[in-house]
Amino acid sequence: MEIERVIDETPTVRTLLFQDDIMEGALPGQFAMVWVPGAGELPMSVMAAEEPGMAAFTVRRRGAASTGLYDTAKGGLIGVRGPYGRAFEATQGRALLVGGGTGMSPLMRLLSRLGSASHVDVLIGAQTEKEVFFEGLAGRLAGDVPHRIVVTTEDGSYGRQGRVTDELEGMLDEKPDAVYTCGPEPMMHAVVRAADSRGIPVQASVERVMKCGVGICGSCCMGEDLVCTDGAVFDGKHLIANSEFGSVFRDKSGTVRNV
Amino acid sequence: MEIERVIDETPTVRTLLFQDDIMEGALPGQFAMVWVPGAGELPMSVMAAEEPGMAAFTVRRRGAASTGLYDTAKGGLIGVRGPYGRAFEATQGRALLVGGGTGMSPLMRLLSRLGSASHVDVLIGAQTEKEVFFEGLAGRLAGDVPHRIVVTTEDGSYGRQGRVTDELEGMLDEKPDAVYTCGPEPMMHAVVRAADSRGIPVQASVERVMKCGVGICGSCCMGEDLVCTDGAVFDGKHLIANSEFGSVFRDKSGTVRNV
Amino acid sequence: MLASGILGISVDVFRRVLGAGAGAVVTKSLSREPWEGYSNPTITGTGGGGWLNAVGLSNPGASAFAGMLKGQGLPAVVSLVGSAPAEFVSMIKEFRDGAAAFEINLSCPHVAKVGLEVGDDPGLVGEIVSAAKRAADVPVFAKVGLGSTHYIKTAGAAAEAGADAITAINTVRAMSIDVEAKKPVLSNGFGGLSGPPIRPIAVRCVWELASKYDVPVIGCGGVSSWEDAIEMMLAGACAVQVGSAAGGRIGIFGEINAGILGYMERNGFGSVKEMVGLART
Amino acid sequence: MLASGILGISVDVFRRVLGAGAGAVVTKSLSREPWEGYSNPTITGTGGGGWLNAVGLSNPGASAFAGMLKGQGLPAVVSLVGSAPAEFVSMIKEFRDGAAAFEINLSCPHVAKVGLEVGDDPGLVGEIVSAAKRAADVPVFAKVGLGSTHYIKTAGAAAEAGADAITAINTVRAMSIDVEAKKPVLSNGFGGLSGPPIRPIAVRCVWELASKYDVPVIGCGGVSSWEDAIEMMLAGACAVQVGSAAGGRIGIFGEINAGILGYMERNGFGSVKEMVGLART
Ligand SMILES: Cc1cc2nc3c(=O)[nH]c(=O)nc-3n(C[C@H](O)[C@H](O)[C@H](O)COP(=O)(O)OP(=O)(O)OC[C@H]3O[C@@H](n4cnc5c(N)ncnc54)[C@H](O)[C@@H]3O)c2cc1C
Ligand SMILES: Cc1cc2nc3c(=O)[nH]c(=O)nc-3n(C[C@H](O)[C@H](O)[C@H](O)COP(=O)(O)OP(=O)(O)OC[C@H]3O[C@@H](n4cnc5c(N)ncnc54)[C@H](O)[C@@H]3O)c2cc1C
Ligand SMILES: Cc1cc2nc3c(=O)[nH]c(=O)nc-3n(C[C@H](O)[C@H](O)[C@H](O)COP(=O)(O)O)c2cc1C
Ligand SMILES: Cc1cc2nc3c(=O)[nH]c(=O)nc-3n(C[C@H](O)[C@H](O)[C@H](O)COP(=O)(O)O)c2cc1C
Ligand code: FES
Ligand code: FES
Repeated sequence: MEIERVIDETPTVRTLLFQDDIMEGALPGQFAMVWVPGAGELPMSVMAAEEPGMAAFTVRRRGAASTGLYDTAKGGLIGVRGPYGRAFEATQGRALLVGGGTGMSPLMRLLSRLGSASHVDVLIGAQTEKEVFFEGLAGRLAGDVPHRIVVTTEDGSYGRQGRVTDELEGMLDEKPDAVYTCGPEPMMHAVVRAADSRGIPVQASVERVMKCGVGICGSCCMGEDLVCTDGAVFDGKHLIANSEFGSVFRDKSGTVRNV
Repeated sequence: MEIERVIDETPTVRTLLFQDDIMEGALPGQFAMVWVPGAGELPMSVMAAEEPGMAAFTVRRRGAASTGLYDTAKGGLIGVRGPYGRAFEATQGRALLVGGGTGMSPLMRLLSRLGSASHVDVLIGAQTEKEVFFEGLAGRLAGDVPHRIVVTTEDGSYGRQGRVTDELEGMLDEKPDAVYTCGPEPMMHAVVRAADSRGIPVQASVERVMKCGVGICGSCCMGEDLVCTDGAVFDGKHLIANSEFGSVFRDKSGTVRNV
Repeated sequence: MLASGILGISVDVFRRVLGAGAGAVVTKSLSREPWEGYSNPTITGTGGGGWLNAVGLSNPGASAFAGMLKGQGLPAVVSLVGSAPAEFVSMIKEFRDGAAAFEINLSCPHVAKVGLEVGDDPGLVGEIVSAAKRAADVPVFAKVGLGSTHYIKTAGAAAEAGADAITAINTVRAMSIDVEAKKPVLSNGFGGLSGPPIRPIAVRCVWELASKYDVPVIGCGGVSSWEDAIEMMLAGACAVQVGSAAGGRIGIFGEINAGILGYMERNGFGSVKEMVGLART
Repeated sequence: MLASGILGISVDVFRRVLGAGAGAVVTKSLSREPWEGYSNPTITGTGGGGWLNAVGLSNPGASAFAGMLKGQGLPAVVSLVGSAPAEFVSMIKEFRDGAAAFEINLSCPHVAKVGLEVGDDPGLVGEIVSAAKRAADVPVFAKVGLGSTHYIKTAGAAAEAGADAITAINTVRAMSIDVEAKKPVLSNGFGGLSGPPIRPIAVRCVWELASKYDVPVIGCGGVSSWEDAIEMMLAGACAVQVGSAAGGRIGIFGEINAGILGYMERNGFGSVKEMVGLART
């Protein structure tokens, strides 16, 4: 796959756009295994592209693979397999999307498919102003659907000061019909518990170490679930019943670690 | 595949019927590779069955494999792969079918699909009365189509005395629109030449040693043709241009032998 | 039986696999220390249901795993890798109360100094299996594959040293190159081929082993349906492991069980034993 | 290049294959006397485009074939099987004027005393290749496969004895059993696995050979598209043979040629040489 356009979102986050029918058809929340020759392979949520026929990934540079992908310029080649996993189920009515960091990426794709929602709230969390992205895009993707976009930064340099969870209660009071979340696991854990305790259906896209992406290697296990095939999107009730969610994950060796 | 019914045609020829959708769908002239566990595997033209949903093979016992198949009783198991090869192209109008021995089998299947012909002549050759078969069946398969069935025996014990080729000239004088033949190669050679020299389209189903049936092994070559994939049914003009037709074949080792 | 390295690092997942109908599970091959394994890509498809992997024996280490299995009473076969008899002995000792059997991995085709490189040295194989047998109070299996020493010799050495069963086969050393990237797909270059493509090779190995030695053979390689499982048994396997085919399809164990039962009924077999090696008679 | 044993017994068919775009053809492996081979079934499908065959090296014998090729000027590589150096020498002598090269089959996995059983004896391989080199006035290739002796050793012995190229690989010894008949499908029981399932194994062998020896490697095994052919070249093959995939699809040679040309253009390669072994750099 050839990268056709690169967008700098923040100093550490880029969106890479490319033409591919298969990825363009991915459902929101599905992911792909993205190979950066020489650098590695990693799971990436399929991101929305504004251009028809295009798909995208939004990547933050962290380790070798993500940095390799981040550094892939226009014209660069990547290998993509998938899409894999379960997607968000888009429900009707009023929707609340809560995302942190690159976890916004599947939510953006979901937003681009929420045309029949009655109202959409998007809650975006970041550490600081420079790391805020997708605010403008969220507005464009929401299009005609009545929407509100709220940004929080931990240092208060942009939007409201604090964490997304601080804003959450108020927005849940407005009784959304469905909550969708993706981001750091402690954040998702809080969102899932808060929504579920009020009886509001919630879905979260979970992250684990992935090697195969297709349910062979077991590296992505979370309790008895395999995040790659049973998820990455899970229903909130299911997650609450899974004692490993929000608590432990397995590193690359399979050693159990705290989230 | 389980054999459901066995018909003794002559002291050395039997028809084995079985239920199989794939073989039931074989076109007339196509063949299958039939495995008789323990005895061998051999190419067999798919034969017509009067029972709906059934297909059949008609086998003369000769060597190990054909005798193994011949000896397979009701309830016996055979393995079948295929159908393979090109089929007879059924043309409109007046048809002449010329067969010898088990070469009648693909012609019978063809006859069962000639419902739109205006007239069908069937010319059956055998050595002696006891070896005549399919005469009654040919009549039944022709059904409403006006038809004539002529049998020749070399010893004159049944039908007209002589070889099929002796009757051929007279029947070609009646200007059939198409001639179809299957049987011993010298007979087919004569039929093809006679029909072609009068400008009558003729198709023949050729026999060669077959191991794979799918164009891999080359054992069935006749000139540059592979009988398994380019045939077994060939157009007469093509056969006349092939210097090996009617002249030489390769035995199991690939050694060239006279037909 | 679930093959080693497939879904094999968590007790919760084992329970799910057992619930789906597997008679036993084999753990990911464990080493004395935790191993990260190779970096991604570690797995790639090769067509026809085949997979090429070089996970690099990533595992949390024997101690951590022993802790997980302890007292759970699971029918878990603990797979072990190492280079010397003492390593195996020390790992085996960690598993008092937790292992139903041990499987010595003599055949991983893509990690240096362990697996195949051990299997390729029949003398060492004999020492390891003897030592493991002495240390273990449960059965010890030896898992062989196609290496630079003929697997028949490796299996022979293991059998002579007292192995209770031979598992055959592991993945087959192989490689895929991406023509656009012009590089091997796996980060390690070489990997092991598994899935339906290797089934006919595995069936042949099971047949050859069962014909040659008296020790029970556990068939592994490309089994993805009940017919494949029966094929292994007819060749001589008294038990069958399913690896790649369980990927994304944990229900396969139940399907295979049901298929085998139906087959046995149709063919009048009273027990699995009657089928083992039947095609060789 | 058409691989040995595929469509390989008639000059007319060779012409057709060459006309379809093959650069050369390899004959069926020939023995001193004609061989009938095994009785049918000799070939069976194994899924995923794989084939298992035990044709049993049926062939009309070297003399008969030499007569057919004589003076035809075809780019025909004559494949030979035998058990002793003298046999190969006497066969090679029959082919004055008719062979563009010889390929010594050291790797047929299903016939006793020839093929793999010879390849498993590196000493004998050395003798045969030396003798063949002395007798032949055209290049001599040695074809290796996965046997009980590691193919790297066999290839090494052939290279040392002066082989002009190594062809890798032959079919892989394997078996299929029919669960209803409860018997191996092939009359010979064992056969050789070919087609896409073995491609990753063949690519690995080409890579390993090209990395280890200086002698040119001819890639063979599972090539069924231009991508597969390029993959072989990137691994280190300077020529590629197509076997099973040519079955029923002789036009594949033209398709592969066109695909390679397009690829070279897109990637700016001026000659095939630039691609050979590129993935290893
Ligand atoms: C389904 C799914 C979708 C994803 N979508 C995106 C996306 O759209 N954009 C994006 O930028 N990233 C996404 N990720 C995360 C991404 O795949 C990588 O894990 C991340 O980029 C780090 O990979 P790396 O190989 O570069 O770094 P590594 O060298 O593997 O790690 C760098 C750091 O991140 C930590 N880390 C890596 N993986 C995990 C994990 N699973 N859980 C906890 N910590 C971890 C490491 O411990 C280390 O501190 C997704 C992950 C999953 C499972
Ligand atoms: C496309 C095709 C369709 C066929 N359909 C039928 C059919 O419907 N019914 C039927 O009974 N047979 C049919 N045959 C012939 C059949 O496949 C076998 O060749 C025949 O039954 C003998 O096989 P065997 O293995 O029993 O005997 P073998 O032991 O192989 O041979 C017995 C005798 O037959 C001779 N023979 C075998 N094959 C050939 C050959 N190809 N050309 C010349 N001589 C040969 C042998 O030389 C030997 O004398 C067909 C063949 C082909 C290629
Ligand atoms: C991703 C993956 C990881 C594997 N890890 C191991 C391992 O740790 N130890 C081992 O003995 N075999 C391992 N294997 C090999 C399998 O246990 C099995 O022998 C092989 O895959 C063939 O079986 P299959 O075709 O059913 O998958 C692994 C296979 C795969 C695909
Ligand atoms: C039917 C058949 C017959 C073969 N006969 C020979 C042979 O006589 N000599 C030989 O060296 N290889 C023989 N081979 C092996 C092929 O030449 C080739 O090495 C193998 O099939 C792998 O290539 P492929 O996957 O492209 O078929 C034969 C293969 C098949 C399928
Ligand atoms: S990533 Fe391999 S099982 Fe989920
Ligand atoms: S029978 Fe094998 S090519 Fe025709």
